[in-house]
Amino acid sequence: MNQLPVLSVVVPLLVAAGIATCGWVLRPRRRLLDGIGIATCTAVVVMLAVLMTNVVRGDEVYWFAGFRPHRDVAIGIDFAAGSLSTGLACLAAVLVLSSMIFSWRYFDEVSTYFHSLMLTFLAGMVGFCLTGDVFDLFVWFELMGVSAYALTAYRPEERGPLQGALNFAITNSVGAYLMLSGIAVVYGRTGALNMAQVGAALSGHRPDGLVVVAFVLIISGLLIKSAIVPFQFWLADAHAVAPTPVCVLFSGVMVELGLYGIARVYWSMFGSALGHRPAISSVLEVLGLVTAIVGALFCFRERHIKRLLAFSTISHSGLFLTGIALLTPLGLAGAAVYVVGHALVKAALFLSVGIVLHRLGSVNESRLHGRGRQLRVTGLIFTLAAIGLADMPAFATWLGKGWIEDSGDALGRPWITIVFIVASVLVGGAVLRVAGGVFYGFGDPPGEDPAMAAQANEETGETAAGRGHAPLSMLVPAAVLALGGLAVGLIPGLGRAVEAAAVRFQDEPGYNATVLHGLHIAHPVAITPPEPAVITPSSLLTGFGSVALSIALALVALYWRRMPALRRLEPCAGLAAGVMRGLQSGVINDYVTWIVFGVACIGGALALAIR
Amino acid sequence: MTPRVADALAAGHPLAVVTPYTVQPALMDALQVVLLLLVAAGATVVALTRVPVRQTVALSAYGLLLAVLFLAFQAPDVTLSELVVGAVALPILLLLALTRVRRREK
Amino acid sequence: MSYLPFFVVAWILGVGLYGLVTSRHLVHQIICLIVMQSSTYVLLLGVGYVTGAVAPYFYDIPVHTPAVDPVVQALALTDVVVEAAVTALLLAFAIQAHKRFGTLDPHELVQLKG
Amino acid sequence: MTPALRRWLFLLGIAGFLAFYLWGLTRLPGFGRYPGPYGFVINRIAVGQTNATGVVSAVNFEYRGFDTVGEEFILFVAATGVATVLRQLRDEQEGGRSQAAFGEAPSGATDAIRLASLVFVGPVALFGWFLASHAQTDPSGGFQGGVVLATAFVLIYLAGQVLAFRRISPADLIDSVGAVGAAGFAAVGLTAVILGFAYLYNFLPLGTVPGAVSSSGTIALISFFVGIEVAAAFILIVGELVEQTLLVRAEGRNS
Repeated sequence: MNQLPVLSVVVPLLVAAGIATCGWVLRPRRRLLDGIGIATCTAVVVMLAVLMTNVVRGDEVYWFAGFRPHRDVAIGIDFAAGSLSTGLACLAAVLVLSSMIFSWRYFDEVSTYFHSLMLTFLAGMVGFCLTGDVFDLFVWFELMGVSAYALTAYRPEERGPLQGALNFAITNSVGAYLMLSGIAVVYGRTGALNMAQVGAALSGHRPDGLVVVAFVLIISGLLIKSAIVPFQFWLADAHAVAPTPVCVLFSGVMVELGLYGIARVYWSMFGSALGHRPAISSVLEVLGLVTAIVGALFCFRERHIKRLLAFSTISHSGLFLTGIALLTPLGLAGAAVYVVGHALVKAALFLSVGIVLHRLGSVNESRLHGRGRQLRVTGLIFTLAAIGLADMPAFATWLGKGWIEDSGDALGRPWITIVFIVASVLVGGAVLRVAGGVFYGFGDPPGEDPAMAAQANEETGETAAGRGHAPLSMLVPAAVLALGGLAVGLIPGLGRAVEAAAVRFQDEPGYNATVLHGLHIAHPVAITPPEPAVITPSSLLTGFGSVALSIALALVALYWRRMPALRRLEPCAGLAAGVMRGLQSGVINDYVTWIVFGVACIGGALALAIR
Repeated sequence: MTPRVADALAAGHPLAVVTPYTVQPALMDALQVVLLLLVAAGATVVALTRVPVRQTVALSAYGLLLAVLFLAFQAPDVTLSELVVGAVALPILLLLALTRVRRREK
Repeated sequence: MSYLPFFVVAWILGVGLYGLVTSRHLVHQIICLIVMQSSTYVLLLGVGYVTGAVAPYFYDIPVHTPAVDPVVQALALTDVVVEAAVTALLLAFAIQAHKRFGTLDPHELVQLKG
Repeated sequence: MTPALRRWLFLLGIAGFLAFYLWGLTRLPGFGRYPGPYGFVINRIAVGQTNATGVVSAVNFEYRGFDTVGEEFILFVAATGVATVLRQLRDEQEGGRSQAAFGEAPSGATDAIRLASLVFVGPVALFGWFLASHAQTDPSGGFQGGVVLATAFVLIYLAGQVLAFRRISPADLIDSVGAVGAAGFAAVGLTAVILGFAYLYNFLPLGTVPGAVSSSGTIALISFFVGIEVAAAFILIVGELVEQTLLVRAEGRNS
């Protein structure tokens, strides 16, 4: 029996509890504590990497306490590790590991709480990826959530973290309860919690209200976690205030796990039961594209660098959802590679910002203008990662984005390419503007919005500012992650491997047979045949073109005060900014109102389409 | 599915098994309806009470109602949990938090 | 009767959300969240109920006696624990927020905006 | 958003949402017509497989035991989070504990309440212990038992013995005990792995008589650990909140 799936969840949990047990021993021995944390994360990365090699040829199913299905009825909980799910879990472990290394010299004071919470967070994420049981999914979703709320408020001596944590906790709890309601509804029909068994029980009947409602409720909880418009508000509040090493995890993988959850429940429980693929595809695609544009616009006008990166995560979350929404193997494969590439470069960006905060004591773009010149290495890393985030060819981000666009073109949806270019130009322009302004002092400092400055100025407390130099334990993880984003894109044969994994993921009958009957599926079949994952001249062209446009936009943003034609547009920009401020109000009541309204709209749209 | 239950349900007649816990079906129905309506009313009262201390007391009563409802749903385990958590532990936590908050306001 | 429990479930959820949205006090909002979650207990136990069946305890009754679904009860138990945990954490946040902002009105707890 | 706009948007949304939700709910089989199979299969096999007559506990600690591992850690994380958020506040404010507030009852507690509280401490603690150790037979288990056990400690506080409360439950010790409880459960599962079985496999002898306290193997053991963890987590959370209220009182006196 392969014990790796369960060990990769239980080991971090046990170590977390162990650290708390020996709190009074470990608290004065900071290096030992850090060492234990790093060693545990390394062990989890290794276990998951080994598991990856085991599951390439077929999903690995693990039944807890040895309760195998009894005449097609699952009586226990299973872990079903496939290539995509294990890969995502492994990515989460890598990011936790790099955050742990980064925080080696980062916090001035930590008690054992930080390490305990990081490890339970990791266990929650890995459990969420691997589980094959829908209620178990909810449990790990909650463990992940509760750890994340506590980590957001890790510096409770400031005001921002509390508001961020409260908004985060309340919106995500509402989402979790909607998800649980959906699980209960589907259980009332099928009497099953195992995803494969639910899928088998639901398929073959006409989709009715119950199936649609259960689907919408479950994905609503996950859409809130993945910050899709109109559920995105909490994300910027939480990211802006969480400690930087934690932001890496929020942006890099937690948000994407929500999207993974949607894909998982769709391709195991609801896919064949719901039918109506074009309608579902369109609804999710609209959500994704709107999110991409809204996130990019908010990103471009932001001056608080951590919040700027948070808004870019919202935009990217929309792009990933679009990839999944195409319901093709190539779209899913593109989204998977895009997630990996994005996680690596976004983590590098956040860690670089952490170094800036550590050295210069601010994250306000206006105040930092030109002051980053002394941080040469950090500036280099930030710029490299920023180019990666702008989807420069050869980066994994560009590969993934290109495949999603190719798949959209093949389906006759050319507008996807256009929206993708607009979103990545805006996001890339914003990040490159920061790189140029802060680290090289190009152009004029951006105008200082008083409210934004107040927020950004409060952000000082993570470390005592004005350190002489950044230690290697901070620079190395950032550099390795940024280069990793490039390296993943250069792996030969990546396209074929990931697309094969995507086909296996989308093979619903195959998954069911593997879980319920223990069959080995040698040749999985997806409903839509896979298209070739190749690099076309046109994708190279759009890649280089959008990077060039990003650079141009960044330069315009830096030098616009010297261009009279653009100065005349200032009032319009001010008006737009006012509307956006009104939407992102920071008031929890508004956020919950948007959740209710959004769920009603998504539900209504699917109800009209499927009936 | 247990064949006996399936058959009995398919045949549409109540399961006539007499146990120490058996309650007359009609009585059970009436009890459940009354409790459900009380729970719905209780939830409304809790959500609409705007003074937090009073709301906490209402929450405790609501927890008690839910516990009784779960007993009528044949879930003694959940009843016990809801009693200790919903009717006792959570109100205590809430009252402690409110004490903390109110004292500051003075 | 057949669908009354489910109407009650929807009502509790709606009332909880209404309280959450119209509230001007954080502790009030936390309590509304508790109310909202209580709808999931009623739903879980409602879908697992079997008319005329006994509770799933076979200490002094034969094993084949028809009993209600034990699984939803286990799920509801987990749910209760989650509720207690989340509420405790939220209350801690609220106390801290009160200390930092001097108020518990969500409209004034605004540090992050735009 | 203005309150009026928010209200209208919400009412529109909630009307649509409830209509949608009820559309699904009314397609359920109907109250009292649970279709199975999961629960019925469990009901039929649980007693024979585990020797536990309380099937809910069997599901919680055995069939779906891994859910409960996650659940215990959610509670563990919540207690850790509460400590993270509130302890810093305490450290920065006191710089030494406010001695003046010791030995006082919470405001409004009469002598009658104090006395009644003290009288109840013993029975409540005993009851909690009973619940935690009878998971396999009665509608009870580690969770309920743990909370009741914690309530006994809260009664000590109500009785006005803050000092005693603090002495019996020093924060560091409670931290450790709670973590041991959470780890214990996970470790019982891991022991099965080390013995070569699947995680959480019930490797202990099940006993011969269904329903006896010593029956059902690991279920009783796990329930015991859960009880410890839950009791410690609640005592920790209540303790932190109590410290907060004391602090404020001390502040009020100093100013």
